[in-house]
Amino acid sequence: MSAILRKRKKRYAMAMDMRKCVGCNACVLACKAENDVPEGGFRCWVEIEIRGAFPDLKQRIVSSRCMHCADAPCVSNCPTGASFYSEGGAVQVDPDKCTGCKACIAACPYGARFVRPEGYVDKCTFCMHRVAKGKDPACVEVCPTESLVFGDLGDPESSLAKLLARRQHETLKPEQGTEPHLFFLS
Amino acid sequence: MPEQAETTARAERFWNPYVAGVALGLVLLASLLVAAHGLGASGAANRVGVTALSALAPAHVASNPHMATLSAGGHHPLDNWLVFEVLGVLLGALVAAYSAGRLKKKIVRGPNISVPWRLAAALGGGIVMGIAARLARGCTSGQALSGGAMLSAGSWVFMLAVFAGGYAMAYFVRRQWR
Amino acid sequence: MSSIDRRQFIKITAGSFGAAALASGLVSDWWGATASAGITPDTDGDNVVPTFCELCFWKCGVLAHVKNGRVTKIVGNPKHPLSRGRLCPRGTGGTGLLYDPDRLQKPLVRVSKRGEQRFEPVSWDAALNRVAEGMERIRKAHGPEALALFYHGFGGSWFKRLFKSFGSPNIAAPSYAQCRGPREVGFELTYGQGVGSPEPVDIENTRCLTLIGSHLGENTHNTQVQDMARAIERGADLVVVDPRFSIAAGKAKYWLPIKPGTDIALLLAWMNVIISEQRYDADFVAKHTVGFDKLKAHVADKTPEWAYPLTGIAPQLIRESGRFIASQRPASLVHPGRRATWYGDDAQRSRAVAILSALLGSWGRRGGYLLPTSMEVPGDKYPKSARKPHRPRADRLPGKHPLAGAALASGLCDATVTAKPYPIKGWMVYGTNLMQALPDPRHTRAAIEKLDLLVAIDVLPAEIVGWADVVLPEATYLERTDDLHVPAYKEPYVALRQQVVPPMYESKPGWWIAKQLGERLGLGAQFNYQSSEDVVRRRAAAAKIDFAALARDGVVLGKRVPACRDDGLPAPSFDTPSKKVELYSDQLAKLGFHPMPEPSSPEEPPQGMFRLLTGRAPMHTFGRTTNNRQLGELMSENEVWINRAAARALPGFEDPPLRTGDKVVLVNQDGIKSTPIKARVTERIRGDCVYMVHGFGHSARGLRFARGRGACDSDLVTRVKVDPLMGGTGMNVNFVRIAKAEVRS
Amino acid sequence: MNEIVRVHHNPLSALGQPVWHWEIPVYLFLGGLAAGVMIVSALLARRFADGGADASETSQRSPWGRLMILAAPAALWLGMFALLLDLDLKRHVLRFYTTFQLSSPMSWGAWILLAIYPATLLFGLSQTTESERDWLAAKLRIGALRRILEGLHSWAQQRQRTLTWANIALGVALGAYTGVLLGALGARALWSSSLLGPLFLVSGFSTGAALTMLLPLTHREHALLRNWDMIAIGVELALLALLFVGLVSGAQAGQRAAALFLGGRFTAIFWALVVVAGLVVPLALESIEVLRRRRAALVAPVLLLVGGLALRWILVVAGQSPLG
Amino acid sequence: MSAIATFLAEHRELGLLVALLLGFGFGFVLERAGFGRADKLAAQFYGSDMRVFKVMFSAIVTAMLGVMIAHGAGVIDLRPLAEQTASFTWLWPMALGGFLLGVGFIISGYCPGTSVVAAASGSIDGMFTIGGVVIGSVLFAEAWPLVGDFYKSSELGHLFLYDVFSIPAPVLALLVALMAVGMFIGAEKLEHVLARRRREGGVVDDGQSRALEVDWAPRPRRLIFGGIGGFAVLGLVALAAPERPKAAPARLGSITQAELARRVLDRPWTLRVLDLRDAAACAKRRVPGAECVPETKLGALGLAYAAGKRDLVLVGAGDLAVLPPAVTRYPGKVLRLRGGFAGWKAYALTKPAALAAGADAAARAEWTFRSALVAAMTGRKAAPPPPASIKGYAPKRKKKKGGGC
Repeated sequence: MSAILRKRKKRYAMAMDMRKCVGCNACVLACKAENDVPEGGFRCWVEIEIRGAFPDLKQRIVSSRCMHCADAPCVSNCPTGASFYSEGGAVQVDPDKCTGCKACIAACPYGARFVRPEGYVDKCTFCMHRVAKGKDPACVEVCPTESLVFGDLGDPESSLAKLLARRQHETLKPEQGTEPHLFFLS
Repeated sequence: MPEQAETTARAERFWNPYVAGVALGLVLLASLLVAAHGLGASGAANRVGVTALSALAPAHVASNPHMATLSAGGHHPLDNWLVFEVLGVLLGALVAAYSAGRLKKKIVRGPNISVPWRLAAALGGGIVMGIAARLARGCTSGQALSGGAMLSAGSWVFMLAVFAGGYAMAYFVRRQWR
Repeated sequence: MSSIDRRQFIKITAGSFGAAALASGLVSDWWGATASAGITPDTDGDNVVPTFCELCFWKCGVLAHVKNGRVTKIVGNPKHPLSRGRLCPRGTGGTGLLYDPDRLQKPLVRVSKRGEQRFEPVSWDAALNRVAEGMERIRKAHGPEALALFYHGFGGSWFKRLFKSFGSPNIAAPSYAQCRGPREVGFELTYGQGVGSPEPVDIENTRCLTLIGSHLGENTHNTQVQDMARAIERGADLVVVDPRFSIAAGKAKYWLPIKPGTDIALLLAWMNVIISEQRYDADFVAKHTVGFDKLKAHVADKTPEWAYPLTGIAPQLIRESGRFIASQRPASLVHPGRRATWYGDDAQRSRAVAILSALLGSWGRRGGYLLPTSMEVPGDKYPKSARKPHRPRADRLPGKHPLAGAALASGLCDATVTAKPYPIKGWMVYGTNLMQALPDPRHTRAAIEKLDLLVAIDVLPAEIVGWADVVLPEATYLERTDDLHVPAYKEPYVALRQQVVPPMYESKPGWWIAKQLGERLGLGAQFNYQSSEDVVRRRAAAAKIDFAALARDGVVLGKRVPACRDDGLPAPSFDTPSKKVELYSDQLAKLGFHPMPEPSSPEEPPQGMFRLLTGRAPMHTFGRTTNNRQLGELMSENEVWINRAAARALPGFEDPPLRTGDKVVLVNQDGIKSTPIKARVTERIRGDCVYMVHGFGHSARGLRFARGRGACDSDLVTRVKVDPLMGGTGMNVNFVRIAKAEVRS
Repeated sequence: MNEIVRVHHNPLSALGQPVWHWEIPVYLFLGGLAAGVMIVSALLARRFADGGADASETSQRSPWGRLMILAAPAALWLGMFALLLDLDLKRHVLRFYTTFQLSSPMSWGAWILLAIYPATLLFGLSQTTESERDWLAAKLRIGALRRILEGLHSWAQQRQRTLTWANIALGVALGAYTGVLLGALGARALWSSSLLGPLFLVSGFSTGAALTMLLPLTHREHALLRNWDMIAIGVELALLALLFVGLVSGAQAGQRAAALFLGGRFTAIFWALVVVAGLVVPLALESIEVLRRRRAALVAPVLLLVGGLALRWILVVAGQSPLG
Repeated sequence: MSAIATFLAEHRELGLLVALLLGFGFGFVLERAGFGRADKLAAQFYGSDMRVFKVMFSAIVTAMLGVMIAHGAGVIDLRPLAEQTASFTWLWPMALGGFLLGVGFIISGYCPGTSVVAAASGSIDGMFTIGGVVIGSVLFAEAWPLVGDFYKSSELGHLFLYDVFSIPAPVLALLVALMAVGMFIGAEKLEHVLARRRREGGVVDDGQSRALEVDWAPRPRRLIFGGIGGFAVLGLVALAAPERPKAAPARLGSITQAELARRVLDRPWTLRVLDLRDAAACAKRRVPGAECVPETKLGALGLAYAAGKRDLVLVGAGDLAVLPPAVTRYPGKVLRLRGGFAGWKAYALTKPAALAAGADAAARAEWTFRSALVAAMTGRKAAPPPPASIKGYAPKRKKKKGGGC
């Protein structure tokens, strides 16, 4: 992993097990309830992709959210510094600095951001307010299939680090060079 | 000024009607063979009108069965063969007029009619033609020329009716032209 | 390009922005020097109340966060064995039900023709009096049996008490004849006991999970989904039999896209493979079953090749999947499914599942079927009413459906229409939208026309509420304390549903409504409680359960007892006539039915038509949740799935061809037309059937969100094939053709 | 055949949903126009300054040609107004100027925009005649203004050369920035090209020249502009070709983005409005003007302006639309 | 349609670009023909200048003859192209529409197409006419409730002059061309007479007639007339050319009993099976999913208008000797069942002969399939499976894969 990672003490990340997920959307609604996300906005979403032709089909289910990239184009394209890296490398938005110019939305290859009715841009915060209290993010907590695992990559003893060492995983759109920190286990 | 006169004379020089006709026929033939589509004009005007109206009153347009058919297939009313064709007509005529030295602001009118009356006649005639073209599913380009070349019975009826209408009305508006 | 927001525009052009910008940008933090703060919500409650969910009928434990008197969020109760702290989306969406702006707020009395949905609000007193008078009048004229109760949901217990005391045996839930009934009968016939809910299946420890007639994953019974994911994590494999590439099929080692209605042939072919290749559990078969030789002879010629023309599944796939299923026994679970009312041969089909499970020896084994027990909690004691029914239940005619183990809701509806065996003149409908729950709403309407009284007790103005004479608004599950839940589960427990917030509007809890009615009907003695809490406390005390702990945790766990032989459960006994697992059923033979399942061949769809299949989505429970705005945001309408090749060949859709998202209408074999529904053109389904999620296409005026979204499959189910054994209504026997949705003109 | 079931997504941020609407292409167009006007005006001024001070007919300037640069701040102001309309949190607009974000083209742009107003106004002032300054001061009825104008004028006149170069430099920066702004958004395959900067710069130059050509210029001014413009159109066509070659020969997403213009949704409108009507036909008309010595017609500049707006509009819409 | 037209129809966006280019040519020629000038156009109706008539008819004749030759050369099929490019005939709406259009033409001085040309060359009046046409069409749509019925009245479908007169199309085209030439000559005469009369009447020569004289240069006229004659003769030759035998399309084929049986079981929805035997026989026994459609009723199915995405399987009593004509217009694949229903009976409804000793695995599999099929189709019990050695079966275990980064 990147040099940035090694330098940081903490590096929050998430793993998502595509084998176990059934695409039920519990994560989506739990996130909305926990974070009081306004109607029409989603910090987290589910995509089901089917390939092939009847009856030879392949299915891939992804519960997705902000990838909290190490090299986040939303942060580098933000003209006011409203998008920033917070503790553990998580990407956050400061509503007080955001102008709603939407450059970050256009810059994000993952479609993780949206504009709240108040005018500022919103996105997944990795539930930092919960993490600060030692809890898992809401999506992780609710998931009936335990497909989501949150943790600190900087700590080699964390269950996340161990999981990633054990299981094959991929990131989305690696060609964008964003170093996403949401890993998909296959 | 003699130079001026020469320019005017040159500007009045058009192609021999038969040459122009054959050239026109070849363009039409190309259209029929290459695009399997006749040439037209009024359809584009209709679409422009509906687009303008739907910008003002979208619900009204959606509720009118005649207009709603224009956005069939999920395409914008202006995203259409005829519209692009007429855009081409505009550009082609522009280049032709400019290169022939005929591109200048003018109001073509007979000696006995004032400018406002000429413009009113142009607008009024246009309105009548707009209605007529919808009724006949096409105008002189789409119906008479393209349909005529395909020997469609309706197109020939239409063509004869156009000449009939023109000649019938000519007497009443003669002041405009002579 | 979108238009400019006019209001914004005016605001800006008014020139106010300059000042506002200065005020915000300059004053608060001119150079942006202060450290950035992200967005932090504040949804944790001041008060967290444990209870259990009612968005579906699985009854997961939840914790409701309450802040300033409002429920801010609902999360899973980590102590509850069914939720283990995790929830499906519906569980989280409970607040969407509580704060649904379309909730019934006041008692209503009908003011115009039935079904016109015109009501006027009245006082509780007036409404209750009116119901009690109506019931009395019917009792006097036709006897107490002329009143029927339809219920669904945990709060129905209070009304069952009311009807039993009133003297009517006609108490039915559509969850039997329209849902799980055939499964119960099939297993009862084979093992002497039904499956029940929650299903005692050890998905978590299974090595091979076979889903035939279940789309677990889309059907999100929380614990089962959790267990399935854990099984997958542990390396278990899935065999999925479904005409549709369901979510589970997407995870399966073998997907068998079966021709609808031919499951029995497949199950018999599997048995053929397992028996002829001697892959069955010979020990279990020898010790615990009867009729193995007959079964062996019965399936001898039912080879995978034989099944191929019937099921459309290649013999090699049947053989290989059958071998795989057997290879993992006894931890090889053939899931019994849940809803099983499809083709009218459903009890036999469930029996085939049961027999196959017996061959695998998975009964009472880890990774197979468990034999759980419940905690010992005595029922509530109340004086028995003097009124006893004089006539038997009206749901079936003598000699019909001899094996039905519970009242048939559809049967009561039939009896109301035909007045046979005796007239039914009054319905009380609690928490079930009969218009979507029973097949053929035209038939249900015909029954309603015969009624003198129809009382609906519900939370939302569903279709059936629109037909009622009196509507009693019930409090939601978050606003009431109900009876104790004491299920049989591998981890026995008692759970408490308790009030989280007081009832909103003028809604009242079911226990209160039942008590009020009981007192008005002279049954006050039977309602010997002040509130439901009295009942709960009484029962807890009788079972020596610490009520304070129950109220604090929402659940009290019992002692874990072995539920399978691997854990030390002694050899099972079977409550069948032979006291063994009946592979061959004398019982059935005597009643004139096939003693062993026989394949039935379903009717072919007529030219240009498709068989209509229905199922569930993870975010919804039938039509009960489709008006929930929160869940509606996840899924606001259903789609009809059509095979891509079949869609390309659809007559009437030559140009342009049908595409996903186009609106179509479905027209069934009887000419019934659905409301417009979006098409999903997909490779994920066979070309001879179409599929849609049940519960959409509401027409009730009061369901302002759900109304007109998607199409209602129940409208199209105008035919049923009734299971001759037990009266279940097989509903997948309807055919539809796809027509263009008319452009409004 | 892939089927993607995206149960729900942020309506604004799902790739394939437009984030930016009419405001942004209009802003980019007006920004490019301002840049073009700046460069064109500065180049013209330089041309005529070099031509010497003799009073021959060819060295005379039209007042419109001289003062055209003042259209740049006006266009920019309009463009920035459009940009402001696009902001969802308008009261935070000054946040652009409380920070400088090195990695954000938009932040660079915000500061460039700020520098353009004094540069263009001073340059414009330096081009005025005394009578024009008198007229302005009289019109505004501020006595002190006359002196300030004179002071600024002589200050600017002394630094004419510097100002000329400053306007050219700022014009190039602005014109390129309008393209780089999109080019930095690597998530959108169509935009993520380094050619967008030069393309928008050249197109901006062309539209700036076209706008100026609409005015009554002297014959020589017009001829100069027309000749420059023809070169610019040629370069623009070449850049467009390069852009597509780059996309087609690049990553898969780029190929799919290029396909939008090579048979896909935007093919007809792009080639018709931008290439044919907006570039080729004006080039043809300008060529006819040169070859046949026709009198200048206003049509070519109008078409160029339409084409310039269409270029930005279509690129902004297409860049945000779903691929393939 | 020609190959290129088919290609453009499939690539809509490219087709639009071609429209732009064709329009460019159209506009260019119209302008050069003088159709951007209201006075030139209106002159047609005062007899002083027959330019409109001459241009229009030479264009029509050129295109018409060109289409006939293309048809003769096999580039296109005349009727499908005609049906695609020309509208239906609605007699009275078209007659009235034409009349009104003529009225509007003489009032405004333009027709809708030429008004665009006029506007492009700077005529303000032309722009006003465009505006009028736009307004007029919207007015028509607004008046839809009033005019809708008339609009849809007297619909005669696709009607072409060669149908009306029952003359082969090329012959009619030749007649039209001859008539046009005759009318051209007449027009020339008329113009000459009128021009002379005007001069004699002392009308000031306004330059217009001078322009006319330029037009009257005889050389191009003769060339054109000669050209038209030549084209007409070519058209006749095309007519005389023998109809080229059309190769049987690849979409006509046949299917074996075994293939059909498997497809009926695996994916019946990709097939449409038509049983052409008489209704009674078909009703008794047929291939599963087959429709009983006696040959005489095939026309009623409208096969020519189907999407053609399903393969059409035809079942006769035996082998079908000739394909019914209604079927050949089906746009998709048409497969004849080899051996017809008699073959199906032998294959799927009759128990297969006992398996020969030492038959190989393929033969055994085929035998098993057939006996199962027969059992399924006839309701008979399936024959016991042939003895086969049971190989040990072990489930495939997934290989463990190493971790990633």
